[in-house]
Amino acid sequence: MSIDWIKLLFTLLGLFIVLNYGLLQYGLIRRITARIGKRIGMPVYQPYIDLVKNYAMRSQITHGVMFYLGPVFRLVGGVGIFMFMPLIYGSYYWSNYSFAGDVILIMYFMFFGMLGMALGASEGGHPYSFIGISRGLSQFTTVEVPFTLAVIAVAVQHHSFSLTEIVAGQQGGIMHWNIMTNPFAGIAAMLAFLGMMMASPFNVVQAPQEIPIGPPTEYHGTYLGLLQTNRAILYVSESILMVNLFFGGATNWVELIVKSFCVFFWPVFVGLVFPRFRIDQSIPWFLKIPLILSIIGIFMV
Amino acid sequence: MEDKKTFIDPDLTKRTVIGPNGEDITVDPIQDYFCDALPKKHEPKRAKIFENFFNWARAESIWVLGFGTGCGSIELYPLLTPRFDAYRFGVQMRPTPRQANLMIISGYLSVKTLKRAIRSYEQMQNPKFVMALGSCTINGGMYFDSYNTINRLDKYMPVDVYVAGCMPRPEAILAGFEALKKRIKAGKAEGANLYAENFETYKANQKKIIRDWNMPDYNW
Amino acid sequence: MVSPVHIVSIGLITAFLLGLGKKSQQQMLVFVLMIATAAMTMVSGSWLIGLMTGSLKPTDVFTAGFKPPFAINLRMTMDEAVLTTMVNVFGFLTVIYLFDVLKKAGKHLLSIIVVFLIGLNVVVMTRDLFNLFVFLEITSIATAGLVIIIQDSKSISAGFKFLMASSVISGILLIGIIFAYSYVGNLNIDFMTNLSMVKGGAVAVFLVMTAIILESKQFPANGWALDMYESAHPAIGSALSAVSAPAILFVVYKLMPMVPENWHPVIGLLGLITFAFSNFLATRQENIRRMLGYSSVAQGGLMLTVVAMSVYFGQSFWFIILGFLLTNFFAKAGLFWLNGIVNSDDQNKWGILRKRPVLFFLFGVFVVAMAGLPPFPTFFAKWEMIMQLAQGNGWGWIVLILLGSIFEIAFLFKWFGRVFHAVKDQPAEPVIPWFKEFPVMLFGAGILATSYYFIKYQQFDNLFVLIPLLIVAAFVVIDFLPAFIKNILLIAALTFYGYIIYPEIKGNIMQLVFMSVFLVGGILTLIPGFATKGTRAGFYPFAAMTIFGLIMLVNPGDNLTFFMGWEQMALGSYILILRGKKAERPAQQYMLFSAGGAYLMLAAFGMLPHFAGDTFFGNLSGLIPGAGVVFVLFALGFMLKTAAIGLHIWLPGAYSEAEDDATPLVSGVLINAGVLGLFWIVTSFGPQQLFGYDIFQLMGWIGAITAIGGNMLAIYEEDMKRLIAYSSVGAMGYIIFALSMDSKLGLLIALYYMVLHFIYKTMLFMSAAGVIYRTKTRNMYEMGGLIKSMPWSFIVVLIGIITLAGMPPLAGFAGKWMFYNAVVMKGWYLQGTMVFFSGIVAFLYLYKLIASVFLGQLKDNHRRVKEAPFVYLLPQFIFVIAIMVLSIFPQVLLEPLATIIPDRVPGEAILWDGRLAMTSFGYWNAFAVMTTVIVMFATIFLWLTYHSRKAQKVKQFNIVFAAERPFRPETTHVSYNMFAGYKKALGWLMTPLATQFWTGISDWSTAIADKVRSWYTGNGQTYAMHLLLYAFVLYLLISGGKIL
Amino acid sequence: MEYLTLQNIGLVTGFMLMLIGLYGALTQKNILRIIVAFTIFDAGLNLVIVALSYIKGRVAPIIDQTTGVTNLSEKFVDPIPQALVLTSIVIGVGVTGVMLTFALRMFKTRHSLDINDFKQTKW
Amino acid sequence: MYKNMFIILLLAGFGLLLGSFLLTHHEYLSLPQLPAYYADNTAPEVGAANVVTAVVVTYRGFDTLGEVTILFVAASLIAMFLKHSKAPRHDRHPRPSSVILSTSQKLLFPLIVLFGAYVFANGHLTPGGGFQGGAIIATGFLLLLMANPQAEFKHGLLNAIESISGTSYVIIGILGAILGLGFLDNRFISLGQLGTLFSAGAIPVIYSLIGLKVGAELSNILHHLNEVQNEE
Repeated sequence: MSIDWIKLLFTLLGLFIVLNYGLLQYGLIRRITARIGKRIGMPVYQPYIDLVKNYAMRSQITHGVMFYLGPVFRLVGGVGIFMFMPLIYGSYYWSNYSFAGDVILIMYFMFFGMLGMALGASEGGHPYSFIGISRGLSQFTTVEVPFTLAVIAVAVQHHSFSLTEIVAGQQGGIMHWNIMTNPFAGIAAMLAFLGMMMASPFNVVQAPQEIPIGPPTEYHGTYLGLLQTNRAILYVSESILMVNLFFGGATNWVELIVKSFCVFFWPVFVGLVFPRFRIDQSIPWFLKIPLILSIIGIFMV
Repeated sequence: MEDKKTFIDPDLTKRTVIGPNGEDITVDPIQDYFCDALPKKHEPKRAKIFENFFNWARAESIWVLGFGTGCGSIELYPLLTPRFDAYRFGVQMRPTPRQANLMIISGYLSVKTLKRAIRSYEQMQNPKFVMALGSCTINGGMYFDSYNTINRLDKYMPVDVYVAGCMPRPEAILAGFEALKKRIKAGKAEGANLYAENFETYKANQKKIIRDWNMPDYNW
Repeated sequence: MVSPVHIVSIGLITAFLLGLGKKSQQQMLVFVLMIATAAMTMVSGSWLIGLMTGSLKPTDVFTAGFKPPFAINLRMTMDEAVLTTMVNVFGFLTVIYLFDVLKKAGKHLLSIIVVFLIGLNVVVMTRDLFNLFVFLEITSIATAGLVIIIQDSKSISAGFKFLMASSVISGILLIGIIFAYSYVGNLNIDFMTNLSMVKGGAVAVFLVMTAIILESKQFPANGWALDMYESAHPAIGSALSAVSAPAILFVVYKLMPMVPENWHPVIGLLGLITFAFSNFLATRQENIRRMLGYSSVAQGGLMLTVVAMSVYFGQSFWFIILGFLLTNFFAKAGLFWLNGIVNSDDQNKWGILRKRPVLFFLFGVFVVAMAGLPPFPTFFAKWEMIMQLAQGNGWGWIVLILLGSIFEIAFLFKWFGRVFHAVKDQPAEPVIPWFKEFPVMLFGAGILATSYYFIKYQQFDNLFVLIPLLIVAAFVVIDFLPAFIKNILLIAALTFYGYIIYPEIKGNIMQLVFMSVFLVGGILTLIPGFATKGTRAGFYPFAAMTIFGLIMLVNPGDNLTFFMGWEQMALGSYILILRGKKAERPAQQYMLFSAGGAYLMLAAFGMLPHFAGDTFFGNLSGLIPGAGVVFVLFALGFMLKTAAIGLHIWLPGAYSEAEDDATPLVSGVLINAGVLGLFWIVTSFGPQQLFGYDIFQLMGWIGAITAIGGNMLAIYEEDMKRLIAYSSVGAMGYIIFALSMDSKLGLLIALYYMVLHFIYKTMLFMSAAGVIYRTKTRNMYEMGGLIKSMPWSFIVVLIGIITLAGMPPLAGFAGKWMFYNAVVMKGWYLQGTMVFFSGIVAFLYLYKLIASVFLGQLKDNHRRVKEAPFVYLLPQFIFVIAIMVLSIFPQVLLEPLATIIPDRVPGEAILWDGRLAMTSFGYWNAFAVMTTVIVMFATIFLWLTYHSRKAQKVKQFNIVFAAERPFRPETTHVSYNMFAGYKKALGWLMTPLATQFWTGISDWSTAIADKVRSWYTGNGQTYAMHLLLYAFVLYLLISGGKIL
Repeated sequence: MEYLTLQNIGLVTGFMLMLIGLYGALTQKNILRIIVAFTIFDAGLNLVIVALSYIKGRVAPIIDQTTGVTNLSEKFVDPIPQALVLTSIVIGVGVTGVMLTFALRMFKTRHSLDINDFKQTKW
Repeated sequence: MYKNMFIILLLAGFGLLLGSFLLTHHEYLSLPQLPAYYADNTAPEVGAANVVTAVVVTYRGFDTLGEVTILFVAASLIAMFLKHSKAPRHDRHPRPSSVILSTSQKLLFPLIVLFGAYVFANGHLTPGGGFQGGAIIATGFLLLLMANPQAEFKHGLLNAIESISGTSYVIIGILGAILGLGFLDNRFISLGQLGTLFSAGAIPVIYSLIGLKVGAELSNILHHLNEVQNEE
């Protein structure tokens, strides 16, 4: 297998775009959040500054090898999701490395980063890391169920696990989008998406004051920089995944960005409106409404 | 002093435990649990342009450790409200010292709190800045003769900015931020390095007033 | 040739002459008795040998020189020769065994013993009904005399009860004989065969038969016998059980020709009821002698059944009855004698035997032989019996036999386990006189020799059965060698075995795959054994037995080989588990469940010919009415081994309490036996229905629930090994689910997961073993931060859990990917989601496993812990390499595995396009994923390394702790009850229904046993009444309710 | 009246004795009485055996002047039950003796002859 | 009470079972084959005038051997059982037996023994035999014991008689097997004249031995029981 260097370049370019987009999007979201709170808020480019500052920290500490590797795992997870996902429908070069696997690969690659992060944070030995991780994992188990069911529903509908195929099946107008053709699965997936984003009301994992931001309590400097980079990429990637699955994909960058921004705004919006759930409240919640919706969705197909 | 008794922390005394194979294992908590390295001075980047850029980034992204020491901490909360909105200036609150750059000593510092403040300060990473609020941190203020509060903060840690007042209003704190930013951008805010360079002095000062010094010399 | 009648004359002369002896000559008298019994043995033995070699012909001895029916005649054929030899050999050994007792007792006791033997000899040989009665009476009175060797109040009252009972029985017998005489006009059994045809003659037959059946101590009219067993000297108990009972049963056999054909099943059923109930009651018994009594009675019942159905069994009759008879003879006698040696009825006192390895080994042999496990004769006899019964659709019978057998196993292994662990507080070196040890050893040798002949008789494929068994035997013999030599030898033996077996199975990929799993697994799991010091007595024979049992499963020539392998593996692994320090109860549970599963399979094997042709792996296709039941029985049997939910409660205990380095073998390797079985039945049966319901549906749900249940239970475990064990339950649920999809992809998943689970679970267990070896604890909350001292183990666990979780890029993802495709193709969304959910839930316990142990705070007492020994790490890294290879090139494994799946199975297979795997749904390129991930990882890692090159290494307490500092590692490490929130939310799923269910069953059976056994009031009068009642009820049964 | 033969009378008496004996053995609490009951049972049994040998109008099977030596099979009653009853009686004696001995020893151990007092072994 | 009722019912059922025999059984009109054979062939084959004796000692001699063994084992058991009770002997002085008893005992004892001997020696001729004779001898000993409960026997003699007679019995049986046609065959000694004392081959010998043995055994039993009583 010869390496397609041009494709690699395009992929890296896409990664760069997504990174910037992710940072800006985060800034914008923060800004919008501030405006909702009648504040002016930070500049849109603030995430860049934070990133630079974190990479520019002079001293660092390390708790051990796994602590060191945690952010690496995390970022590989984030970048991996991006790499294995087709971005623009119909474009060979913007389909990234999606030839390596289908949506199942993407779903499971999410765990990669999570696990690495969990292990890295644990090596720090901070009890709050443990607590945060145990909460995060607990919640995650139930978030994934409706999401997976929704994915399966979509896959069954299009008779494929391939994202390209799924997007292809949604072409031809808004009424062909899966959110319209299979609204139950779509809604279930969108609800699960809330949990995946770990935004309020499902952000008890990081509960900033109770267990100072949970898992990454000990992370700082470059580590934190990596995590921030990852966040930018991962959130956008997940949004793109949702776009591909339920919102007809995108045929060009503008469409992609608009759609993914809209999708990403959904958890932000919910997070601004609802207060935080405890872990033992969120788990049954996910196993009730989204699960039922997704089961209906799967049998609708 | 006649009543200078050494405080013995039961958690930090040497102890012997029995290992899995029945062998005796002596544990010296200070040695075994804590890193005993001393802080090092971190030189700025040689290339001025990088250093300036980084200093700009540091100045524009000030992450404040959410640690209220005295009555001044009540003045910190308004900073986050729509009225003062410190976010505009790139100021954010962080719950963990690892990620924070700026420590705000918000008012009087009792000896007990000083110990915690030192620990938190040492756990912050270089570069790190200290902003001290109110007269209490400058000269003791109304607690100048208290048996239990310190009078001058910069005997114990390098302070970048003092914000005077009792207490300073949020506007004053915002002004303090601006002053700090200027210092940082000018490359003058090298408190961390200062602390490392004069570590013995600081430590001696700290230990003089904190009698139950039950921690390593430097808290990594 | 010496006439058989001289057995009697020699004995009688001795008995009478003993009366002349003086007190001072007692020791000489004992020797006289010894010589006399030896002479009797020689007479009967020479007949046995003569008849066997054919140099002698079966003979009738005419007393007084008249032909029957005019005079009493004795017969000597093969049957009588066997039985009289048994009686006389036993008599001889009893005299030796009782040497010290007899030396002190008077000459009268000597006379009684010899008269007892004569009585039994004549009972066996005589062909005259009344003569039979006379000698039965002799035996009875002699028995009463023997019971009171120990003249305590217990034995005296037991003797009196026995006399009362035997008076009633002999009354019934005599009436019957007289009636018989009055109907046919003679007393010779051979001339009476038409008795039941004569009008009214049936009553006579009935009375005679009833008396004999009562004499053979059938439940529930056998309280007197039990009391006797309990109170008599063990040597006498053994005589009652080992020779008296067979003699009586032989009488039944002699009388069977008189009995109308339609009574046979009734009598047979009586025996079976005895078998089932006596064993049932024995489970409740604490007193060893009484327990042995129950067991003897039960064996008697079983033999009665066989004898009663001798016509039915036809040619197999001899095989079956000999199997039971000889085992009961050797083993029961041996156990009673051991009881005498231990000299206590308290199980805990039996720990003395642990000080004498040979005796303890024999004890184990006896117990196992009694329990009907291979390679002992009972096993084969039981198999044959079930097969024969199944041929005639005797399902009710089979149920009774299997129930009885499971109860038998319950109490025998409870006892064995107790003794195994009752080492403490025993005198250092028990004094056991040679004359007590000698008979036991002789009988031990006897049962082993018998087993050898039984196995030879079966004509197995030697490569698969005999050679392994000989290897096992060799390891028994060399058990005194140091552990590492034995380890080398066993590894060498396994390797060599693999070498010679390879050409045999080369062509069959399925066999190759399973064989390599079992052999390679066996070898690799043995490697950590090098770290053990000392001789490690008793480990290697059973490790070998387990591994070879597994190997027998792979290439069975016939059903019996498979079943034998299955039982052998169960036995071997039972011992391996039992060796754990606190493993007594878990091992008992394991044995019970194993046996339960095995018996279900046994029943299924019996049914097999009715539906599916003779062999197990026949390829059926299409729906066969009724085959569903067979399938379900098999599936249950195998699912017991794979611990499907509800049947899983044995697993955590067994796996966690086994010796740490034996656990990988017992779990990672052994559990695949169940998968093998399930795979076989799924492929060979195909979809079948039970009551019109698709079994695969059902199995799928079971699999899904198992997967979720196992993983859920694992989350809350604090014990490292239990956690991994529960994880096995989950993984097995996954496999069951995959199998039940019955599609090409599904079966492929199952096989792939089987291999993968074997790799990572063995690896994890070994790693755990290494950690436990160093830290000496299994509780995860007592560990923490071990990554610093055990980095290699950490890497292994990390790779293990990534594989387990199915995360790309490692090999586990292949399973997940195929799983989604298969589920979607099959359309089992709900079940699929449950399995998927379980997979996610796995993250929780995996995280707990790795984080609690290796990450977090290092505990004080583990500060000096070293890395696990090299011999632990070596196999682990071999597995790691295997996982890595599979991760990059999954087709190496997947393509051959796919060829195993028969074409019958519906569904599409994976298409391979170079390194790209495709189905109609999705695609996946492991190589590309792996490369991409490695490149990404390397890039980012270098980037980080560049940035953090100056990072200061800090220690465990250098954490931000809300401006405080941690106090103790113990209070800083979050591990105990880590998923409390999850418990709060989903804890209700964890209601231990299965445990409650099985505990309920156990409680109920205990309660019922208590109620039932209160039938034995201890009052001789009541016992006598039982006899009459039994006779009367039996009469009602046989006459169909008509009293007249 | 046809059933009222000597043999039947013997048989019925024997049966009755047996039943009485059994009743005694099953209901009496005193061990000695139980033993006595068993001897009654034995007696009944023996009576049955002897009764069976009876053939109306024949003589005891002893050859003497009155019987002559020929055609004996038409003159004698059945000799076999008589032989059997001898054995049976002797056995009865033996068993009774043994039981009595047991009773003696049992009395010594507990100073009681109540059968209910000898339930050390049960269940 | 209910228990008794139950037992009565049970026994009633059992009685009915036995009663069924009455219904199906008919009195013989002629002897069946086997007893007829005995009746006809005893005289020529065995040479005993008493057919029952012939059946007991020869045709069913093996049973008789068993009988002897039963008595033997019972006696052994009693001996073993009672000898073991080593309770301290109370020095009890029971009331001396009456004059009539002690006097008549002295008179009758030899006569009884003699009568017993007569009975067993003529077992092949008259209604009698070893067991009967032995029992009669034992009554003599019973009388002895009743008259003098404190009497000390010499066990040795009784034991010797018992052992030797028993052994001889078996040896005669073996001789029958060696010299005659089978074990316990009486015909290795000439049958003699029917109806005389020395007829019927070995039967009188055997019966005498049995008589001696039974007498000795029963006496032994009585004596053992008596000893125990003395201990009380």
